[in-house]
Amino acid sequence: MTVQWTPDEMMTVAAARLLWNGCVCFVGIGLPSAAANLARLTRAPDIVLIYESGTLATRPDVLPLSIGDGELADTAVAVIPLPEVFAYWLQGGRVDVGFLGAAQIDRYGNLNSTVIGDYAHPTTRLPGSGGAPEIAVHARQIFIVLKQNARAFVPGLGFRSTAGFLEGHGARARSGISGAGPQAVITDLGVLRPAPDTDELQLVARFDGVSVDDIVKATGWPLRLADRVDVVAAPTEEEVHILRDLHARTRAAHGCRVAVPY
Amino acid sequence: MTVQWTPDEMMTVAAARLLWNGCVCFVGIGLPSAAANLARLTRAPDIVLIYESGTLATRPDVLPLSIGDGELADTAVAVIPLPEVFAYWLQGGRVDVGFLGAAQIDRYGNLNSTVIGDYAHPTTRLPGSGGAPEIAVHARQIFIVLKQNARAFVPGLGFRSTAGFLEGHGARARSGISGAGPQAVITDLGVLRPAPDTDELQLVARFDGVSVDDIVKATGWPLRLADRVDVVAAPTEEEVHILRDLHARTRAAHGCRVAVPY
Amino acid sequence: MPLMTLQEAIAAHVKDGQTLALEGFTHLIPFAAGHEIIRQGRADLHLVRMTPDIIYDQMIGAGCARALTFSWGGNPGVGSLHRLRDAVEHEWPRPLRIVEHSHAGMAAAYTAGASNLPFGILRGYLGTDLPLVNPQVKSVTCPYTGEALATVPAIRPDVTIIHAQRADRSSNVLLRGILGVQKEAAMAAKHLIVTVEEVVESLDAPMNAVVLPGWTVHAVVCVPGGAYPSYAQGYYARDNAFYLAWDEVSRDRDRFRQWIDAHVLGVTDHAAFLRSVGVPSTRDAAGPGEVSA
Amino acid sequence: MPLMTLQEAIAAHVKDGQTLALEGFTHLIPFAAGHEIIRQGRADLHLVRMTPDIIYDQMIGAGCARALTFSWGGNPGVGSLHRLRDAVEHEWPRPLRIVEHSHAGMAAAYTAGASNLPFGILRGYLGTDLPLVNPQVKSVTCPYTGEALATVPAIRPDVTIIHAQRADRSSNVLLRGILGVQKEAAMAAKHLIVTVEEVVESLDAPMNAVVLPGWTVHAVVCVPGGAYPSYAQGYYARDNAFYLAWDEVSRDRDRFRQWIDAHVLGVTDHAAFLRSVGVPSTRDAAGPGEVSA
Repeated sequence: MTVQWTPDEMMTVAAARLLWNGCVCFVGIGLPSAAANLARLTRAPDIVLIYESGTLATRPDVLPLSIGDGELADTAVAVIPLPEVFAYWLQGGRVDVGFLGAAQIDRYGNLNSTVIGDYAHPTTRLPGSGGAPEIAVHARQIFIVLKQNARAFVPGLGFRSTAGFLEGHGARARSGISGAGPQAVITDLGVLRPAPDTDELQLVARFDGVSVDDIVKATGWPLRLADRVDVVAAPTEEEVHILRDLHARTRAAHGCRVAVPY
Repeated sequence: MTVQWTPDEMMTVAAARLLWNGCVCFVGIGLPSAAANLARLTRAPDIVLIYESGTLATRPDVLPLSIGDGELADTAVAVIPLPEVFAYWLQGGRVDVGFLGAAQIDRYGNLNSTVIGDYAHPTTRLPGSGGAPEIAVHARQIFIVLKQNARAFVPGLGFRSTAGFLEGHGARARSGISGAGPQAVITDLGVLRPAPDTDELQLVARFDGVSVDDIVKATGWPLRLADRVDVVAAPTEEEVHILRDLHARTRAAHGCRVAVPY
Repeated sequence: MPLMTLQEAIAAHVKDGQTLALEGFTHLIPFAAGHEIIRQGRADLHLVRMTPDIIYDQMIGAGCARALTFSWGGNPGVGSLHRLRDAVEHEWPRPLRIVEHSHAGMAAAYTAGASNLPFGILRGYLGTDLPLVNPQVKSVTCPYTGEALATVPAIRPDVTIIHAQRADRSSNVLLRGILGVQKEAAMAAKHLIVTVEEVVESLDAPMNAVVLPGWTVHAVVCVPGGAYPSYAQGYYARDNAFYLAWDEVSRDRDRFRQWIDAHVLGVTDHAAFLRSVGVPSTRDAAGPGEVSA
Repeated sequence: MPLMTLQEAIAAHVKDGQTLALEGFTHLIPFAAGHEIIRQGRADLHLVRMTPDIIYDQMIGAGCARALTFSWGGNPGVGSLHRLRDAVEHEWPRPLRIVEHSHAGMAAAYTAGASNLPFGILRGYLGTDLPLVNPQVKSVTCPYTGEALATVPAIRPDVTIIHAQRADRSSNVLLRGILGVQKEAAMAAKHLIVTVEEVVESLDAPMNAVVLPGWTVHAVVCVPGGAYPSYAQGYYARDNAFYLAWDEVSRDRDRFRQWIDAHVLGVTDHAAFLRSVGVPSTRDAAGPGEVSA
């Protein structure tokens, strides 16, 4: 039996499936957070979620809208100062997976979340890199979630906010950066992984109903295909059900009017 | 009306009198701790006591025997990690007075608490310097309490554990060390302070019943006298009463048999 | 006893041209203090904050700032900070110099400031272009291993302002929940202003709670709701609807000016601000039992 | 689930020749673990600890150690550690290399270790002879101000052992009271063993309590009274009489050996040790209400 699903749901489910039980995951807000919590509520009940706001091993009942929602603190094993998160936990080498988003990505998994155009006189000033530059180097590997289109998947970045494989062909490993870097990019069309020799991202899987050609056209560089391009298994009924429940709980919780004791 | 008092009591009272209300005092264990708490219970109710164990603004009812007694935690405004004590509070420049003891002192207020004899093959291995090297440089000034005799007040130190005025004659100020250094040495015979020009410790006051000659003989270098050597006012009835009460409470508390839930 | 009104505290401690940090990582953002700074017309400030959030969007749009040191400048969960973008992209209402770090770099810089060290070290900025646009990012060589490590200069604000849950009558301040870099920003500052939800006789802080002792605090101001539209753990939740609505308000310069005129410049204090934007008061609506921590 | 017996934990994780830190600043000193290391005859250890205290006096006197990194080596409130002195002054029972720091230097070194940095920096050791006898103390030049700052190499123990009040069934560990450098020593270690007073279903930790999450802990061992004769806040007080009595016991090599034979080597576990030195159990003496936190 199959269920209907949206590309966003497929993307979240595909990202969630990359996580495993017991994995220590440093979670960005938005889709990474949805995916990590879906993993926790399905295949990986003992996954350890760390948010950069200092909430360790948190188990939110509803998704946070900000990286520092009270829900994260209420359900965490420990709530610690932010400098310790970055120094003791991330730089300390205790994170298995960093889960990132970005505005732009290049073929080597480098990310831009800083500016479009000249840095001093940008066309578009983006929010900036936040925790990502160090997540990308200290986590043992990183996963990236990003909707796929030619504006986001670009042949060259105007600004490199966060290191992927740098210029590829082993450049990252030679630079002394410790973590293994981007091992998967999950888009709303499919999944890319780095080629072992060149570090170049290549298509390894597509979502059901999406053609390889669609994906190539949504990529700003000539996208290479893996020897075999799989079809990602459709979301199960359980996955879709739990994800929609999570989003429904989240909407209900965030729709409450806030009253203040003043 | 006068009360009987011991040299130890006089020493404690004289040291306590150097502290003022609101003063932030980094307290060493033993006599400094007794003096600082006597000050708190008499002239300086709002004195802020910091122990290096991480207890800030503590108000122990009984004197701690160790630097980390539970009594210090129970009565503190904050109990913080030890690295923060040294980084944020001491090095951060938030301490007015550091209150130290030592095994040996020289004429420039330098201290030895490390070894007697050769470092590699010592005659006597002392406990070491602990927090003192940084207390002595970061506190705005330091007070030293030390029983006066020729074994402790020596012409030269075999090992300098803690900086006083180094070689004197402005050497400390020229070295870039920030705090003003040892501004008073309180012994069981009297009080020494540095001469403004040479930084050499000189006798500025003696206890009642102690002659200047006694003090000179108890000093391992030719002790200079200030232009005027005062007599320290005898302990008041209140001072002696409160100090003895404090010691009595301390003895009673520490005499309890410890039982363990095993 | 440094308990005073917010007007008095800002007037006494915040001066034009200063380096100023209002901290709070999503949680406990000192909105009331930021608004008072706008009302008092402070200018030429160098604002420092890891995540500028709406409060700095408002201060930048109102013309208070000449420079911004930061590491992530978005509207959390929503998108852009349009006033920040307008200042960077179009120099409106005035040019804004930016000093851009990563979160880890900002955390190290505040920690160094709190520790009275001239710089902090981290394994950071590797493979990024940030050092190309921020010359503050340099390096040192480890004297033991020969490795190069990134350095950031210490952040030492002239004034840090934070919001917290409670202070007692001795100005001891209790923070609980998500802590961000507030402790470090507070310790790094030359002057520290704390707004609190309430002043109590006794903090009743658990052992090892985050308490800033009174003698580090230059002013304590009781401002109930002072973190709204962010939140105060145990007092009120984040108003996500306000954050969403800000996206619309802040897109347009005129609409932004009208908003500031009506809700910040046009009111006298934070309670009036809360009323003006229609925030329900639990004190009006509910029995006393409902206002609980 | 790394819950195991103390014998198992020491046998599995502590090896001859390792660098080993048993931390606890006067409070929560892991005596039971130290005794088990003596019982298992570990040798050639490089012991690290800010304040060696009686537990390292015993381990050094029993011949476990080849080196000691420390910053204050006395019997707190009493005087000397005679076994430490005998090792340094007379190489008995074997030579002991010492690496001597100040407290601030040790704190910076552990913090660097916890942060995966190769060194820590401090304004320290100024005007002292310590750098003359400890070549580990070096310096770096600030890339912004040109100032020289002292450096210490990171401490990264092979194994850190701490004692704490409680763990839950997921190995999350709660520490409360005086914290020393335990958090940093725990995070700096390659392997972490924690002995606890009790294992509970839920930690019931207050917000912002010091909790070491379970996945950082390699072994949790339930050892009631495991910090005796030091103390565990909320469980039992420090036995000052034991510290005073140790001065006499430890002065003489033969008397020390007899004591170790009788009370450490001659017993099987910590409960037997406590009985052998005559520590009253609150479980024997009192109703259940008296054993409270």
